[in-house]
Amino acid sequence: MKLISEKGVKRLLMITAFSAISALLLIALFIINEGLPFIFKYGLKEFLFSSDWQPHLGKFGIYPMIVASLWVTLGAMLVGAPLGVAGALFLSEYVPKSVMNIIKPTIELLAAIPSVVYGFIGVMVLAPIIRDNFGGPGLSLLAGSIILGIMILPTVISISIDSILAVPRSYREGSLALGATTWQTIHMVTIKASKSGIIASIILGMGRAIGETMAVIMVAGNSVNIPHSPLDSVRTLTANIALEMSYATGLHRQALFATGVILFIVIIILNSIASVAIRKRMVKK
Amino acid sequence: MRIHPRYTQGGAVAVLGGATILTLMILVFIIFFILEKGLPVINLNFLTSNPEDMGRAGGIFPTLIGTILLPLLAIIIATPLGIFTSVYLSEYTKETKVTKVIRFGTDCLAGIPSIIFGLFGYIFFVITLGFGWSIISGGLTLAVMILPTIIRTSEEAIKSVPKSYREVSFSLGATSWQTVKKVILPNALPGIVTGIMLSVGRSIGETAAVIFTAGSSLRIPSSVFDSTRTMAVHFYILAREGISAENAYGTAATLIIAVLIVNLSAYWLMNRFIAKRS
Amino acid sequence: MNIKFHIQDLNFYFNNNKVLKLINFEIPANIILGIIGPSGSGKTTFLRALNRMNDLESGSRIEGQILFDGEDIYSSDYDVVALRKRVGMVFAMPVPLPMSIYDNIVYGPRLSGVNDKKRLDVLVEKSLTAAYLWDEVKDRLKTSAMRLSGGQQQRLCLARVLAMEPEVILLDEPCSGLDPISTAKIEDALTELKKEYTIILVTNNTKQAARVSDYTAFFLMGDLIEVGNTGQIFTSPNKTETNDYITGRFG
Amino acid sequence: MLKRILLLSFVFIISLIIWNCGKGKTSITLAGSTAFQPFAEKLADQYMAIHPEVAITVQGGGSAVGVQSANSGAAQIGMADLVKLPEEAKALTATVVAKDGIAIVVNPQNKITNLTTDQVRDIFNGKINNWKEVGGVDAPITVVSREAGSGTRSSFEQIVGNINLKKDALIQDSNGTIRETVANDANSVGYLSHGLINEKIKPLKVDDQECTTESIIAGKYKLVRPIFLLVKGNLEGEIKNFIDFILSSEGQQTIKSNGLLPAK
Repeated sequence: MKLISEKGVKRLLMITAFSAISALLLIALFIINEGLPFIFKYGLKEFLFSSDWQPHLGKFGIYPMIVASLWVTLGAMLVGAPLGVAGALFLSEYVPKSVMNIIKPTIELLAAIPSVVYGFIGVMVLAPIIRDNFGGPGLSLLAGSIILGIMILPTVISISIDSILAVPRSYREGSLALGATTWQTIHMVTIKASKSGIIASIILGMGRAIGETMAVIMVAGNSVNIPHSPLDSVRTLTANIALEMSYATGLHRQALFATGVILFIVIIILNSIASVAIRKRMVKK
Repeated sequence: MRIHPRYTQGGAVAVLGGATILTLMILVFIIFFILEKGLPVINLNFLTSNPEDMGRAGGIFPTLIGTILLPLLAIIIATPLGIFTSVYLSEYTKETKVTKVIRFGTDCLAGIPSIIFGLFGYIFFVITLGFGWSIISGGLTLAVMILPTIIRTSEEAIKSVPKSYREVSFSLGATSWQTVKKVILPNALPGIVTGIMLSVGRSIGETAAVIFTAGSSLRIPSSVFDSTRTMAVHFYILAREGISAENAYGTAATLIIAVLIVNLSAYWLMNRFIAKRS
Repeated sequence: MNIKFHIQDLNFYFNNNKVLKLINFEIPANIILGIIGPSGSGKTTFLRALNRMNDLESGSRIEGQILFDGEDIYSSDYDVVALRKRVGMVFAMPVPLPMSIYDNIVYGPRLSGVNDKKRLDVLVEKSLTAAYLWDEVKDRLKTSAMRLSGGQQQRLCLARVLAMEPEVILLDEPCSGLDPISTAKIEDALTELKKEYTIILVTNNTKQAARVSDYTAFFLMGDLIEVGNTGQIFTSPNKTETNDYITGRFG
Repeated sequence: MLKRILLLSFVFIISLIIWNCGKGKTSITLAGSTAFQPFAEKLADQYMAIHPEVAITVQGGGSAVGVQSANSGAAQIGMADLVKLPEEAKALTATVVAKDGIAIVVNPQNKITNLTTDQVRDIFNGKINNWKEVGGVDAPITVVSREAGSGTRSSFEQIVGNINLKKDALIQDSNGTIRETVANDANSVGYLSHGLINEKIKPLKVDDQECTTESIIAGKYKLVRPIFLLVKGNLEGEIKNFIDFILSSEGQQTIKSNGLLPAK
């Protein structure tokens, strides 16, 4: 009756696990293989710390883009994470299940809207609002952060809702029975019990924010500038890759892949900081 | 000074509710923005005829097919891979440095821009493996792209299944796989479905990775080795090359209506499944 | 008398903390063995060692031997799954799986490949009856087990174990969360069941051990202080610690 | 449940692979420039209507992909709107099949109608920063340009000459997004393919020459860039026939009536 033995299942699962992971590794290797030679040729210091990006003159400095990437990601997290987690808490604690069964799929719909559509909304609606009220060109760090913040909402909200709903009812009842208000219960019990899922949602959301290209290209303005205010136009590392890849050949193309390598390192650093920082805050609570 | 719990309660409800309302308003605005521009062009003819005159006239029929096939293929490949991986990581191995590194690596890859996945797919599937611009190249590339999301969400869902269920199942003489199949996966289903829906969304909305791997041919594919164009790519080309804003938004509106139907029915099916079980 | 378990020089560690120290004794078949002792005395760990549930905890390690019908259950080629089918377990908190009452009961048999509807029906009735639950639930077998009351849930868990037709039943403080009536029902069931099964009952309630068990073992700080006839343990214990515990001087 | 899902997906994949039917046509794949892609699709439709035995597939991906895929054989014909073909394209046979006029555009609210080449250069270099310096209202100029490497930008910079784009210029990477940006910002100036001018933006005269098809063909308007088709080896067989068709009066008429300029 049994087709595969228990040991066989384990081996099979191990193979799938490692094939999935090696597919992901392959991508990492691919980027490094295409980009690393350029860094050696051009010099890491010059590449990282020069502010001069003029591919036609053979000048490839990505410092402003690193700074911009960090700011835009931080901005997006400031917009998306609190809104998303708050929304998830409210929806799962205060809203009846039947309503949530409609709202949650609808929020996940936002994940399927092509990022180009977000880009157009940014250019046509958000940028003019920023320009008319705050000045500057409108297409800016601020616009990029807001659009990205909105784009990560479905990821943050959906995954958080799941982990909040997975908190056993007895925890909540225990807290409420001790005379805690709903908010105190959320604050002291629910968040703590579901923190692993909330962290995962924020980190996946951050991944989406760093990795998003099309929408950022359209709304952030793409000047290779170290931003001095949120109203300045900026170019992120991802934008740089997607923006120029379609015409890039030779050294220029390699430089774009090298941008990918640096991006990868930035992601690693950001992920480490994020997981440590979030975990610390959560633990304090 | 200590604030009375009743006030913090009220304040918290106001803040959380406010954030939720703001989020929902943004959501509604985006949907209305697209529908308002797109609905006027949608009719039966638009859905069932081929694009004409560079996409300025005619419909979007071939892109409907691409939009169904590509994400479906990606999901079919990535879902078992992702779920099995997370099952392996959470049920079959002890928490070690290796699993931590794997998890961290997965998180990092979730942040790789889709264009990189596209270029990778282009060089690996399209050129090296010789699949050409095709549904299969695109599906495989998208599958790799959504893997991190599926792995992480499934893992979180599996983690949230109470430990006592596992103990009971084992104590009743279940093997690990029987426990996974009968207790863990069914109870982790809501979380897994969330991951799948987010991934479906991501692969339906994706452009860069698709253009480089599945191509953007408007012909109706006759095999998985043929190229295809998804609605997102169609929107991308029409809107970015400034060909036809009307048809671009018509495509986007069709897309969100289709996705909404898919999402709602997936959740309806899931809830029915859960209700039937208990 | 037929011996079910031989425990020989058993040491048990969690992450290098020794939680069981050099345990030696034998458990005969078809009796109820009560295990008593204060919290943290290692009695639950001992119980879970008997069907290798401790394997699920990371950092657990064992020295010595546990022989079940003469076979070392910790030898590397021993079939754990088969062991757990022969040695069933009821946990302290009732944990019905989120499925119907019927599906909960047939969970074990189905795993062993029993799919015949008629046989399963018979099993369900038999085990629910043995657990004194049949009359209360016979009309709603297809409803969710989560909707039962705590006492009913625990009896369901017992019935679920019985449906596997094991040889030994391990119970880990099965009545800790139950009212006196539910407790009495479970105790009645146990007394009835010892004809066919070997029952090992961990309990915090010394009176319960006195009421239902034939033999009683007293654990303290990971040591097996004393084991013997229930009557003898409760009336004339050999060790002062035992006496102190059952008279309520500590614990 | 799980088994059923797995089985279903397996069946689905197999049927997808078997589904392959009715091939055996000569097939040509074009890939590259997104700007030329819609034109290529239309030309391919027309060609296939006359030659049903040929199947033409058109892919985008950008000019760099055009060069690479013509080299690697992933496509038989690469499309590129580069002004100067890169090293990698040296081994390819390049044919100019169309030209594209580049219009300098502003928001319709802007009163300016004409700029000199020097003014255009100074604006994009950041020497002129306010519209009043060229006769407009007192408002800062927002410069919008294409990305480095873009065919439109290279030709724009080459033809205007001595451009060293100012650092805070906004960058957009397609005609459509440039048009949208300029349409939504009253103080902006950008440039794009002249075929895409509509009522939301206003083209400027350069050195008093209007940017119209006629004036470009007459050689009066200077901002023009070529569009290449790239083929590995010599032109022959169906590939040659198709390119010949594009260069025929019928093909060139299609190109002209949809907003590009004929090759000659």
